[in-house]
Amino acid sequence: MSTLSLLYFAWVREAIGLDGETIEHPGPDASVADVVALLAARGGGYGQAFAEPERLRAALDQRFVRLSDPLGSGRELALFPPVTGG
Amino acid sequence: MSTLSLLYFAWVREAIGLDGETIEHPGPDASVADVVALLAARGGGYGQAFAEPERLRAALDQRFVRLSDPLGSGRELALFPPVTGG
Amino acid sequence: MRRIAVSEADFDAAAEIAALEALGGGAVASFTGIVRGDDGLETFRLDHYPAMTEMQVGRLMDDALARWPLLGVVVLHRVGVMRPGDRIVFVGTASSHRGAALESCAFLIDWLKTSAPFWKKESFADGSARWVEACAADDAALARWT
Amino acid sequence: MRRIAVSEADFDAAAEIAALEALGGGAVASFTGIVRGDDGLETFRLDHYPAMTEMQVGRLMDDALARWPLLGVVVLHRVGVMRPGDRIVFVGTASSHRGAALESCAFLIDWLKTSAPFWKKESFADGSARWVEACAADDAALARWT
Repeated sequence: MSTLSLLYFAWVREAIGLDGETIEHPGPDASVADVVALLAARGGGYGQAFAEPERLRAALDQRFVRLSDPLGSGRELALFPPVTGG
Repeated sequence: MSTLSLLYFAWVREAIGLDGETIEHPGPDASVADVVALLAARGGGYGQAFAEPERLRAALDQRFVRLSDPLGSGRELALFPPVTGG
Repeated sequence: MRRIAVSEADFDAAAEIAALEALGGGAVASFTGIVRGDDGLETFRLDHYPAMTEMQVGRLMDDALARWPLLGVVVLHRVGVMRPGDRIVFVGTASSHRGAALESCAFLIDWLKTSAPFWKKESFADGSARWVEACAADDAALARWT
Repeated sequence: MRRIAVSEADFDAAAEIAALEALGGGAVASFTGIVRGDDGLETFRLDHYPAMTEMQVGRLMDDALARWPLLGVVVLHRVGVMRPGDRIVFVGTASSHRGAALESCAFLIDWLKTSAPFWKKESFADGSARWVEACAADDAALARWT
């Protein structure tokens, strides 16, 4: 069984209270948005962090992706607000 | 009698062997080119420095001017090759 | 010379510039970003995605090196907690061509300021704190390079 | 902060940058030009028209201050005899906007490198010497700003 590492940043991290975690990989055809929906369904801090997917951005294996993109063979998914730069 | 200060730079200075000099002002309607012709007529280093007016540039009272521009009330005329910057 | 550092430690911009000057290119451009104390800002925290930052900055440097004839390129970025007046970012470039040095410096800082995976949280003298929202003007700056 | 110096003496770029950083603007851009040792260059003499340089650089700084929101602008230029590796010119700008700092720095250096009343005479290891000819590429760089 393959896994997917999740990383959270900024207010996503604060709402959930975790830097990251590892979940069962939902398969290569699942999209980033599918993972977001799955996490939102947990409720609590997750529900709060992921309630408005349009406020979220993502990176798969350290490259920016769209929420509609499939996970493919990606192993590290980061979810965060739009970056504000340095 | 009013005067005109002349300043020479770069190879113009080297050819003439002077940093500058003061001449009788040729009048407001005389052009920079008229002064160049007058100096070229002296021959020697002057003849050499001013033989090809198209190789010269000028500044009147510390502003770039064209050789066809009149001296007007200008009091300091600099003659030099095209600037090469810093 | 190709150097990237993302660290909580302060850096010495003068030493970086001196190293770039010593490369013999004739043209060194630099940009230093400093934390501003606007609106009573007291401290400032930069959250970041370390592995992604280093990988993306590395790729961006490769882009810059392919695009301009550069002899050296340095990117330093602080993360963690900073205060107004602290240096936060440094970009320095060296080339034989002043245009190449200046443009590549602007290219790198535009990317860092708009697209690097950093998130700012500001804390104010009145005790309030907020995550900074992304800025549309920055996207316009980046569009110059594409 | 508005500073111009044209002098035979070397300058301390690091001290200038530190002063610009202290202005509180958040963005400091700089450019340093160094004498290159191409083609066996041994020494290099910069002839100049001192009164005109200072007046024109002053006017150019006024243009830059009118065009961009700058907190500080510094132009330092060496004249006289220099050797490869010597710093010849420094331009530094400070602003609250990184674009303003970067663009005004490029604007000032482009003018200095193309239109300032300077003339270069190069002396080579083989004993030859020549006045440098004006360069058309520089005119293209300047055309960006008009």
